[in-house]
Amino acid sequence: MSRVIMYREALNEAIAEEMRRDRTVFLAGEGVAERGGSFRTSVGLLDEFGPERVVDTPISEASFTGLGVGAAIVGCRPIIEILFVDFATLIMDQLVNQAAKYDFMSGGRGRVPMVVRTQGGSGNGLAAQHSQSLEAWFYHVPGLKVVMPATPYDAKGLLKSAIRDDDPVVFIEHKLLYMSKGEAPEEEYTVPLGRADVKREGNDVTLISYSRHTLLCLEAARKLSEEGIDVEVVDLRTLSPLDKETILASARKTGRVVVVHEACKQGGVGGDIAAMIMEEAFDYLDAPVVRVAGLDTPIPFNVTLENACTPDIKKICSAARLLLYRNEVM
Amino acid sequence: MSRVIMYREALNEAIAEEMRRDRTVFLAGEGVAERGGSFRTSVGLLDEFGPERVVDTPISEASFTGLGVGAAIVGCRPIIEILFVDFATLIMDQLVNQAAKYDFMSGGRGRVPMVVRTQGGSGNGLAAQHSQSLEAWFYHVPGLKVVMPATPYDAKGLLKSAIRDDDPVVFIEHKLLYMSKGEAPEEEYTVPLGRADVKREGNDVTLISYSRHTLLCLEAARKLSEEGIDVEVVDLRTLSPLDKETILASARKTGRVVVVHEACKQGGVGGDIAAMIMEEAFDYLDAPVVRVAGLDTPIPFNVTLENACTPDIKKICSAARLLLYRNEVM
Amino acid sequence: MLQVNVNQEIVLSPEKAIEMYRRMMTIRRFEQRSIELYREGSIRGYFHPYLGEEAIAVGVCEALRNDDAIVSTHRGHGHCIAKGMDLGRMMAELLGREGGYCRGRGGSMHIADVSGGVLGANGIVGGGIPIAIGVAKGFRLFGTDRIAVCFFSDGASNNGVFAESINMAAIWNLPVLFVLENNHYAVSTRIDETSMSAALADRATAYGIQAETINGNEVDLVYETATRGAGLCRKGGGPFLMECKTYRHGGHHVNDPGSYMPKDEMDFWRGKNDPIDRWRSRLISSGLAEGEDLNRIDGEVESLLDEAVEFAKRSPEPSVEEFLAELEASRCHE
Amino acid sequence: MLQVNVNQEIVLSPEKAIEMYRRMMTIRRFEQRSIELYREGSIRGYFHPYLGEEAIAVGVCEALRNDDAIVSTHRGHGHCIAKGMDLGRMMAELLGREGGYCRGRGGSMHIADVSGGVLGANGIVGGGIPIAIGVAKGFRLFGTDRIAVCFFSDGASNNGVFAESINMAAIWNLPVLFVLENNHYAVSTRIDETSMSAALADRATAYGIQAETINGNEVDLVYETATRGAGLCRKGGGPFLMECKTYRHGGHHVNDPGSYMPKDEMDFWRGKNDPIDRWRSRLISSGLAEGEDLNRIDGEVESLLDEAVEFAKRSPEPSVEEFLAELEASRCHE
Ligand SMILES: Cc1ncc(C[n+]2csc(CCOP(=O)(O)OP(=O)(O)O)c2C)c(N)n1
Ligand SMILES: Cc1ncc(C[n+]2csc(CCOP(=O)(O)OP(=O)(O)O)c2C)c(N)n1
Ligand SMILES: [Mg+2]
Ligand SMILES: [Mg+2]
Repeated sequence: MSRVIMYREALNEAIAEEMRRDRTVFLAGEGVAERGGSFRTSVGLLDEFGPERVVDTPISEASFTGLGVGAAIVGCRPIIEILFVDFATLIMDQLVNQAAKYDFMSGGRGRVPMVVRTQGGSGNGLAAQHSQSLEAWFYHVPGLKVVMPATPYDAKGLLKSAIRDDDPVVFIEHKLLYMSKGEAPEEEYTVPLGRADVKREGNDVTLISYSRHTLLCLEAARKLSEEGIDVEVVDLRTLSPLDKETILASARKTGRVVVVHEACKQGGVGGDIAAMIMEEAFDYLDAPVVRVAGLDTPIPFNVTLENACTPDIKKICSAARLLLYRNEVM
Repeated sequence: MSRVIMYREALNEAIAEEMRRDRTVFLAGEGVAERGGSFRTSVGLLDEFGPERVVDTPISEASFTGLGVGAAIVGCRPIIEILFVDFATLIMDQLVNQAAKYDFMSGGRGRVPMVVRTQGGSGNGLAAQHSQSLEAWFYHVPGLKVVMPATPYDAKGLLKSAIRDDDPVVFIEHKLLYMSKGEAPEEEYTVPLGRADVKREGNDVTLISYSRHTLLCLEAARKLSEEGIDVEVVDLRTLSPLDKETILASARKTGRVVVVHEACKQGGVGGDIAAMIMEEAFDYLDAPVVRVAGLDTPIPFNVTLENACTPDIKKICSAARLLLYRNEVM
Repeated sequence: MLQVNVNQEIVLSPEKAIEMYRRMMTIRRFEQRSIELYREGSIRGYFHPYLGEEAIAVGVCEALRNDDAIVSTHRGHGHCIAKGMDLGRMMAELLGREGGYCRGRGGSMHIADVSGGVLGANGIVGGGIPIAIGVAKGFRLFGTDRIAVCFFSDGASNNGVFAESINMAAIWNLPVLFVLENNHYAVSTRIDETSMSAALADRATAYGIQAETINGNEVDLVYETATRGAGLCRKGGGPFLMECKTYRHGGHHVNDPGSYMPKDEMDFWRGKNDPIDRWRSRLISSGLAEGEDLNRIDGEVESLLDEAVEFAKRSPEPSVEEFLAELEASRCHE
Repeated sequence: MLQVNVNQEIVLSPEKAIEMYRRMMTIRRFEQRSIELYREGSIRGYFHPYLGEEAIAVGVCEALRNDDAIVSTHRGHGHCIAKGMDLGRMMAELLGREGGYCRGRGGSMHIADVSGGVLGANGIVGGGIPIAIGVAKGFRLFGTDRIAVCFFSDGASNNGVFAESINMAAIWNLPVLFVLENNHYAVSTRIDETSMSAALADRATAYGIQAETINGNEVDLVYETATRGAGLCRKGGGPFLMECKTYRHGGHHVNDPGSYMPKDEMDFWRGKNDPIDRWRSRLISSGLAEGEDLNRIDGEVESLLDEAVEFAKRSPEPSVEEFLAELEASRCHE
């Protein structure tokens, strides 16, 4: 039985279900317990699971992430909530030097099955220190998995998989998606990590994205279809490990690819994906793989400026059109 | 008058000269004063400039970086030394949320003329937490400049420019280069930030690199020239701002580009550069731009495994040959 | 002559006493009027009111010299006003306008007046603490006797940078006046849930810093303590930490009803211990002012705020073209 | 019956007393022999000897249960041996061999025996402290009375994670025994240059943790204190911090001559206050052992080390092919 739920409800259900299923799962973060989470993703959990498993922390991000690492090493499955991905700046040692490398450094004899749940993106007037998209950092770190769901269905299924996964997973939600709605079955399900989802099939051009911009790509695809352009939309869902097969299959099919994300263009994952496609499918490309990405700037407070920083549907459509036009005149 | 000096001497001279020139310059870090720096880059400075300007810090990386930010805001030019780039994990808030964004957030009314000097790379058996190459993180942050010199000449000239620059600069040295030697004039000189250096001209294929791997590319070029392959080597020197003009000019000339770096391939700057070339010079490319980069793994302790992680001359040569071969059969 | 109630050597002139009232009232009304603008949709993003804590910013900043500098927090409007920032340009910043202190780029959480010695609010809890010690370091390096003031609240004292920074301030004897605004809450989390001891000042003492705890809602006491602390710092005897007990007059931000805050606690702090009411009565009872004088000041404050809102609303929106051009320019190498 | 010298309730059995001697000597000789291997080029990278600090690891670990866990530092070999790790597999790890605890991937700074409760050395100063509180959290969540031990040194106590972590351990009453090995130096920087107070334990007290400072070179005293501390933690009365004053018998790492360490200080700690000599005399004077018995033990230790070196040297180098294959496998989605 499917029903429509909000993204934040999907996350809440995923946590609650996994906590019921496995008593080693616990949640720690600022305001996750009594307040039910700043984005209401942990409402009700304190009542059901008690304060040992739903823990309000001091503002000590570095160390309560380390708390997660230690608990994971001895067999727990902690979910550590970092309120904004911008504050991940404070936990990089524990995440990158400790969690991500523990398995490797111990010769495969230790594991860190921890999830760091956090939230990013712009669009709410929260300015430069509360609006970043920093997934490229985690993507560059061997030993970390990186998940960025776009829909309630994926959010729930992926979070459940992330909690069950034996590696540290950085799970990044988007602040503008919490109230978005979508279908999700009542029944238990999971979505595997590491698999992209072709959210729309098409033959002319591929749009590759993740998180909120998947939804913009789908809208762009609808718009372009009115112009007779047949767009395929690949939602990566998991950035690392990257589902190269799905990406390459689509690139080979359409020969024209736009990679879309909100994060700054310079050093964003878009470049990496574009380069990978070029390396693996150069002869199939009818046009360069192009990136539609965030401007290389801190996010401004003012709404008009803020909106100018992030790719919108118009920019996505223009890029797709340009690739096709370019091909026509060549 | 030119003479031969070591990379670490070049750095030492740059700091000393700038400290003489400008009394707002100071150096702070672990063991920089009494010990003269773990890599002997600050030998003699304490004696000449005293403890207010050459400061041994506690192991409080986050906060002594913040000390640099605050001092810079009120007009100093602090040089903050982070012993290993691996410990930059501890300073990301001060570097990324504070230093990098201050100019922007204040509407251009505040500046942070700070240099964070640090050191990275593998090759000394220092294992997973002392061997990383994390420049891609800084490269992704608007507001930061990123410098990675390969030679004593560039090291000195770029560090002097970095100190004089009004933006925060992350200056990353390579642990295997400190004892390397090269020519540098006795006279005062600087090397401007943001300009790549064509360290060898050639027509068949371009190798783009930075830091230690520039030297490997030059060796590879010599080797390939014996096979009749005419290689151009572009040393980026500054990663951000990226000198796109020089890169693109070379790419358009040779039509074949290999980007080489030690950092992990996934999410490394190589992908970004490759994508940029594709976007801007697709029609000039006779082959895909390929990356020769570090394996996507934490660095192992064992020497054989460690060496297997980093691109060597052989891998660079093979990539170049492949691009040419590929073209011939096409 | 009104004298402050602790130290007989520090005298509070009548002018200063009245000025402190005016400043506190300005902060109070600035926040209340901005909240109205927030509710009507003219201000967006996070807005953390300084309501109820006015005596701290004012008492501290009145004890400073003009060329001293302060480092502020996400709850920073009060600090800005106390340090003398212009209300119109502040309001314009909250509205995201080009005429704002940060040209609309910063907003409430990043408002700054660098040349005026307000070195920035901060969106990162604790983020300003290390910056403050750097400011002090810079002031000393320049051979001045300027000091740095570091505002932060109880929640921030749980962050590692607090311990690291007070330790460095202590070992290097840096001229930093640490002002811990203990309002008992970090969002909805009470400080007694995240600290074993109610006396956060003890944390500073352990690192070798002189520290005192006072009622932060008594502006004269704040002023007196800050005067001593600042004097110490200025003479090379610092750093100094003052923990000021206080309370938010509402939730964490404008959209937080603060329903987790016990009613009796709130009543106490909004009632008997309200910093402005206290000071008003004190001024009157000590004969320094009549109720009418103070009412007149209230009126003047209101007019200034009318002007500020007017200025802000008239200030143009930043231009996207200019923004993009500046971005382009900043990416160019020199 | 030999009794420890502080608390009359904790009795140290003769067997344990002798065993502590053996362990300390094993650490001493392990380090010395590894340093030889380092000097001959068989060991590479950073090597931070535990020489001079043996009494701390041994005194603490003897007070633990087998199922307790420890979190170690960059100077970790002593902790590993005291917790019972196999010398051969340790040595093989230092040589980067496949038969090492971490299959040659980790080396000295990352040596670990997860199933044996040694949850890792650490290349990041302070990096293990938050991990330790997580281990304790996990133990409690599982409903066990196992405890976590957190080793770290003076330099680490200047890092923010120390303050954050002891605060969380305190407020959640986590079963963590913090063992501060105050060897007075962080590389070449003396702790009195980076801390106002010689008593680092006070920092813990300020956060509400019970703490004591002892001479860390008296193994019985360490044992007694750790026994009390561990007992407290185990009964839900923890956390507990013990600051053990000690000294490195040389530079920071093998290649550091330590010329900045004053000769008289070094002489004192290497001479009169050497933990092994002290304990040796104590055992003999109290009649628990004859010199000969101890010499025999020394001989046994030596043989074990011969075997360990032998084992390590015979252990194969890791295979690059396997390494690459594992890497490939780890990048695959499930
Ligand atoms: C490092 C960091 N963690 C979390 C937050 C989210 N946050 C914003 S304000 C706040 C509470 C701060 O409490 P406190 O320091 O007591 O300041 P107050 O709000 O009481 O003035 C939190 C948790 C943040 N901005 N930065
Ligand atoms: C975060 C961090 N900063 C700096 C270093 C470099 N470093 C390695 S050991 C050391 C000194 C550590 O001193 P202490 O904590 O007292 O430990 P000890 O060496 O005395 O055992 C330093 C600075 C590091 N490894 N990690
Ligand atoms: Mg507070
Ligand atoms: Mg030490």
